[in-house]
Amino acid sequence: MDRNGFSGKWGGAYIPEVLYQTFQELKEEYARCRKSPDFWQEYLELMSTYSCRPTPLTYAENLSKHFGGAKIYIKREDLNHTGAHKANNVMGQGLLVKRMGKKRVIAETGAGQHGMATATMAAKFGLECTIYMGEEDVMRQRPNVFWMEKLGATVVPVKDGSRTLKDAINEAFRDWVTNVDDTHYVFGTACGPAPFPEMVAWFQSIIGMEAADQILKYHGKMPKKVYACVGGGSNAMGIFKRFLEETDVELVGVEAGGHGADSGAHAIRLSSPDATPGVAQGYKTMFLQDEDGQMKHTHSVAAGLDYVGVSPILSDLWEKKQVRFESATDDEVIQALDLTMKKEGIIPALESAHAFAGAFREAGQLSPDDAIIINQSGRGDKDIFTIAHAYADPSWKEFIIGRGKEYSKN
Amino acid sequence: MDRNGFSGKWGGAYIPEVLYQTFQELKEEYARCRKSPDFWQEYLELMSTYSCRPTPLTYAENLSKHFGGAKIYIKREDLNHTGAHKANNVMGQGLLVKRMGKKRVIAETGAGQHGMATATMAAKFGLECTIYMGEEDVMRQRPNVFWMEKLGATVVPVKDGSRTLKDAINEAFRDWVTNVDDTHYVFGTACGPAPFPEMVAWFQSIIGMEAADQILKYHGKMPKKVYACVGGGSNAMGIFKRFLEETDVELVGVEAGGHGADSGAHAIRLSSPDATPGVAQGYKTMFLQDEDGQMKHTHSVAAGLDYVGVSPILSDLWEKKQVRFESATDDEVIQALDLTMKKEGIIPALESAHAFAGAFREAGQLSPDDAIIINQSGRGDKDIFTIAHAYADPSWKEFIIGRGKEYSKN
Amino acid sequence: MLLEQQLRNALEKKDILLMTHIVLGYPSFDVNREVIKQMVENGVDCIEMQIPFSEPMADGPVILKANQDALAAGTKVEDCITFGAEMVKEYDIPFLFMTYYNIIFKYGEEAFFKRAADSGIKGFIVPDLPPEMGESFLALADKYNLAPILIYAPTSTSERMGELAAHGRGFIYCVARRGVTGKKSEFDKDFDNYLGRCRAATDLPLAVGFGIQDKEDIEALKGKADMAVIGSRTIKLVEQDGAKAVGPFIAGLK
Amino acid sequence: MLLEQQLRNALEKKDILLMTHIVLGYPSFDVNREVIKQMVENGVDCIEMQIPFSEPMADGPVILKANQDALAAGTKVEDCITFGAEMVKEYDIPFLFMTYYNIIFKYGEEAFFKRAADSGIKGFIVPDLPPEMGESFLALADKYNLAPILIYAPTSTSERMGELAAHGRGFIYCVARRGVTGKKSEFDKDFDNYLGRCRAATDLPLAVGFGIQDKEDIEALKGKADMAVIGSRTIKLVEQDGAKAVGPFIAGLK
Ligand SMILES: Cc1ncc(COP(=O)(O)O)c(C=O)c1O
Ligand SMILES: Cc1ncc(COP(=O)(O)O)c(C=O)c1O
Repeated sequence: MDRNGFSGKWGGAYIPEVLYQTFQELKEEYARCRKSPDFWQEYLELMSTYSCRPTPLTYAENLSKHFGGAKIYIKREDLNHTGAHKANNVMGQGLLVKRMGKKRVIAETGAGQHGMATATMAAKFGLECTIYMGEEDVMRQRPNVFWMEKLGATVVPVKDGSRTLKDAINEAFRDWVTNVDDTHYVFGTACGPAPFPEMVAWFQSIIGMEAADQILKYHGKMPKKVYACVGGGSNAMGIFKRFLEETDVELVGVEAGGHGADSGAHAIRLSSPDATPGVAQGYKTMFLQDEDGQMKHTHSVAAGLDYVGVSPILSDLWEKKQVRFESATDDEVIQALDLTMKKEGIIPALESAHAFAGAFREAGQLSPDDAIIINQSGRGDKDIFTIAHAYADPSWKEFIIGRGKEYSKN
Repeated sequence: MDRNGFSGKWGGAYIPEVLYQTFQELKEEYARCRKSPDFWQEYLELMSTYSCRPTPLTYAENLSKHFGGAKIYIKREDLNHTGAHKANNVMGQGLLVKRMGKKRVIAETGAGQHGMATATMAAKFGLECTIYMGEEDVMRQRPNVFWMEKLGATVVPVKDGSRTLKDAINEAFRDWVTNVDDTHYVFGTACGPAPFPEMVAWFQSIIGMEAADQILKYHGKMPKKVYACVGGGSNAMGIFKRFLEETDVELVGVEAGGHGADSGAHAIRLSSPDATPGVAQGYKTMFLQDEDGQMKHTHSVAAGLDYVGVSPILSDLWEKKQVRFESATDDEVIQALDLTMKKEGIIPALESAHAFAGAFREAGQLSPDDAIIINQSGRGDKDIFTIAHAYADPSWKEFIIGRGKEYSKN
Repeated sequence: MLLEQQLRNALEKKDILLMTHIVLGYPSFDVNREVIKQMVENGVDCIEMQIPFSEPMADGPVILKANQDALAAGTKVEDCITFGAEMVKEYDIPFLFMTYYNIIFKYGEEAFFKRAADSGIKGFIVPDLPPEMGESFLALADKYNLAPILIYAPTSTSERMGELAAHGRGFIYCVARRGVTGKKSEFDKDFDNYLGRCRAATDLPLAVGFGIQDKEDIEALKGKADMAVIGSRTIKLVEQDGAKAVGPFIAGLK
Repeated sequence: MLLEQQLRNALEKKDILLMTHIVLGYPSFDVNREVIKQMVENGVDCIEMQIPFSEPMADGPVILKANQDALAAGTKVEDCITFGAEMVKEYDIPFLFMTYYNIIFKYGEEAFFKRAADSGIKGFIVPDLPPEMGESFLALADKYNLAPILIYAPTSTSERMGELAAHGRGFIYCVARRGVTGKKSEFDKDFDNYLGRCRAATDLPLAVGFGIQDKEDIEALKGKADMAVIGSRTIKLVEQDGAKAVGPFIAGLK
């Protein structure tokens, strides 16, 4: 990232003037933290006592045999407190907020995962907390809303635009410009105005650092390939960052193919020609937008990947061909999820299952001497409403109908 | 445990003759495993690569301040793979099954937690798997049933008796006597015929071993008290075992008080006079039974504590006054849960919240120089249907009603 | 007369004896009375009366349901003992109590033995009480001269059978197959081998139970076993066709 | 004539100028036409025409909804530019385009400046383009002689105001308070201090916007600012009472 927050020609900080000063403070505090070994030490300690770091690297023996190719290793971000890699970023920003002396945090959330993580951090650090969530996501992800409220957060349903993640981000910015003095906006992914992309990627880089040590310990050498799903790009950047130094490791980002690359109902920014460069939500990247620059509707079975933009750092790595991008459709993702549950007893989040789908396509082409790593960004049991729905499970429907009737009565 | 499987006068193996031989084999294999340092090493490796061991010990700073007494530490079994301490036992038994060469596992489950863990282990180890679950629990815990099925297990709803945990255990025994040659019954708690109580406690003792090291590291000395909820007794034995050696550490087991000790609707076996010695489900312990020896109905907001018996090892420790037993009512438990979520950003399972409730009552009486440990046996987000229901959350009800209507349409 | 002697006497007149099973209080003691009458009048040699228990771990669906319904109807252990005494007075064949150990344990072992002995009951079948767990139980059986019926299973090793024989009295209950009560058993080569092992391990009479349904099954046991046990089959019969159907059914087995 | 000069000329006849805001295509270009007519005829000195964008991050609920509805009605950037050109021809006051940076970026910066200059547009307000991000934008503004309107906020330090002044042309848009468009602002001591800092930082005319609702607000600004900006207020007025209500409202502000 250069002085103005660009990676190559991507990124920057396209922010209203009212936020200028707070971004200056944020950048300065962030720079101090990056320079201070104590800060990283404090971060590691927090993550190893409050969350479960280092998270394991699991050898997926059955899947490896099934595909008959590379040894498949799974980096288990699902075992983090709150169930996803989102905790890494949020707890890091929490430490920053404490240092800046702010008393309130806000955040956007799509799947609810980042909202849960932020509400959790706010409870732990004694901060006021407001979460913006598209009205449609509030409906889809009611369990997460319930928990956020129980954790003490106020959840505001956003009724504008497509009523999903990008609208929640806009609304969070509106809150921020209003309450900038005492409020920090905990951005949830490696997007948004600088320094967020770099800062979020930094906190998440703990994933790749651990994974590199672990794969050397178990496999004796670097993996051939590393796979991660790409929504905003934070879990991908988190695991990729360390491996960018290793020129023989191929990095593969898997985007949400939705109903297919040709369907118009997807969230493929980098691995299809549908996206073009643009500036929105405070940064420049590849966006799914029309010829006038209006953002399009996106679709994915995974709420956390259902987003119009992508990390500017990834756009840069894409352009420089340092990361290869693929996509997986909703159907492929459900299949990959199914196989992973049955073979390994592991339930990836729908988001993470994209990385699995991408890896499964290619694992057979490698040799058993090779290893690949799949980043399991989160756990799937949070997605019961979506997954059971996708399977059209009859007993699940019956259960919900029965409960609904019971609640209608009183 | 003596030669016949008794701890003091409790325990034993009251089993049908058809199981005699298989118990001989099990006891022998278990004895071999206990003697072999390699086995424990293999177990530790599995638990640190597939699950997240050692699980953290979290300092609950806000709760400690809130009560103004002892420093409160939380042992985080919720961060295990599948979300509870049940994984420790199940993965251990999985290794044993591999050594015995059996191809199929069965298990009972109440809350669904042990069923989930067993289905997970079976997927990982490539075993066939059948889970018995009381019909009432199947209805209460549909999400867990869904996941077990997706993990490849067959879930059999048990329609006999009170259609809850104890009936599921009977039914699992019926399966076992039928399929004894190729099947292992993965008992879910430190109950049942010997060697199960001791064996399950052994696998779970990893909790206390880690916790002792951790508290010495963070606090510099042993804790004053250690709290655990008591259903069958496996998480309690797991954390207590190591501390039994430390005579200055008081161990407190918290049972399910349900609607109150005088209500008849509870599952208090050791801390009320309602239970009497008995023999059922293969072992001798304190049971909630009538004067004829017929088992009573029990009640708890936490399905995993809703059980008529209790570990014979705990009955022995109770009799010898090495463990103190208390109970917490449903209402106290919901309050403790609420406080823990808001103060620490941590969501205990309803079962675990009993331990929190017990500890909260007493924390203020100690000094800040003292530490106490609460064993958080599992995470509460699995309990959304029960917890949201207990809170009578209106938006949750609305959400379920809406979903139900949608499903009724097609 | 002791149970074993009683059975040996009966065996002098028959190729194979017949033991039947009822669940006390199911569907009522009145029906129990009628069923036992029909059984005895049609030549049953021994009857095991099950005192219902809430957790009948070794029983299949038919007997399990009978246990539950008996309890739901309010059946008490005391009623069962009284009823047993009444039957002993009424009929000249040996009666046994079958139940799970907790019923006896909770009643008080010695009290239970005393009551049973006073009532003229001949022995106990307790499927969840292996001899290792039954030291005091076996001692009391000796003291009160009641037969503890021990159980062989196809999974029992010959060594184990020998151990069990040492503790058994009256007869040995040979479970025909793995599993619970109620399902049909195959009387094949494996079964013959198993029964051969049983015979070699003990001098006590051998009863065979689990899944015996009809005359054919009983014929197949002649010469190999001393007594056939009919369990779930008559319970189902009473459920479907009433107590009166039991007499003709039993008569038809010979 | 350049924007700044145009405004200074107007200021010779008035204590304070009035700038109004419309969202193009909301509810339709026809209504836009009528509203602008009423505004100009009733003495508005400058009009900012917002080209709608799907992500209007700095706007409050009223303008946000207007953006969305305009887009939903099919409003295109090209239509907006054409409409702007028509207004410039029709009326003698300066017109500005207000929009978010992506609209310009996606159109092509130079192409956009060229079209705007050809149409006689006087300047641009782009709330998400701070000068650090707008190097090429500012260079093109110079080249095409269009005024880039820079923004001051109460959170801007005096040093920052100085930097911004160096890049601004036409006037400086002083945001009256923290937050988004549409809510009432307080013109209190703090505000006076802030405006004092603004004045000290630049020689450009000062416009004050965000939350100005009525004559009273405008009176309060006299002598402190050069131009008052009315935004959401007229949009709400048109929604409630139709385009014809705008003329009397504007007339009543003086
Ligand atoms: C489990 C999980 N994985 C991945 C993502 C996508 O975000 P990112 O690309 O920033 O990792 C999300 C977002 O909510 C998520 O919850
Ligand atoms: C989270 C959790 N805690 C505790 C228990 C109670 O079991 P035990 O007493 O064996 O630990 C259960 C049982 O399902 C459970 O799921």
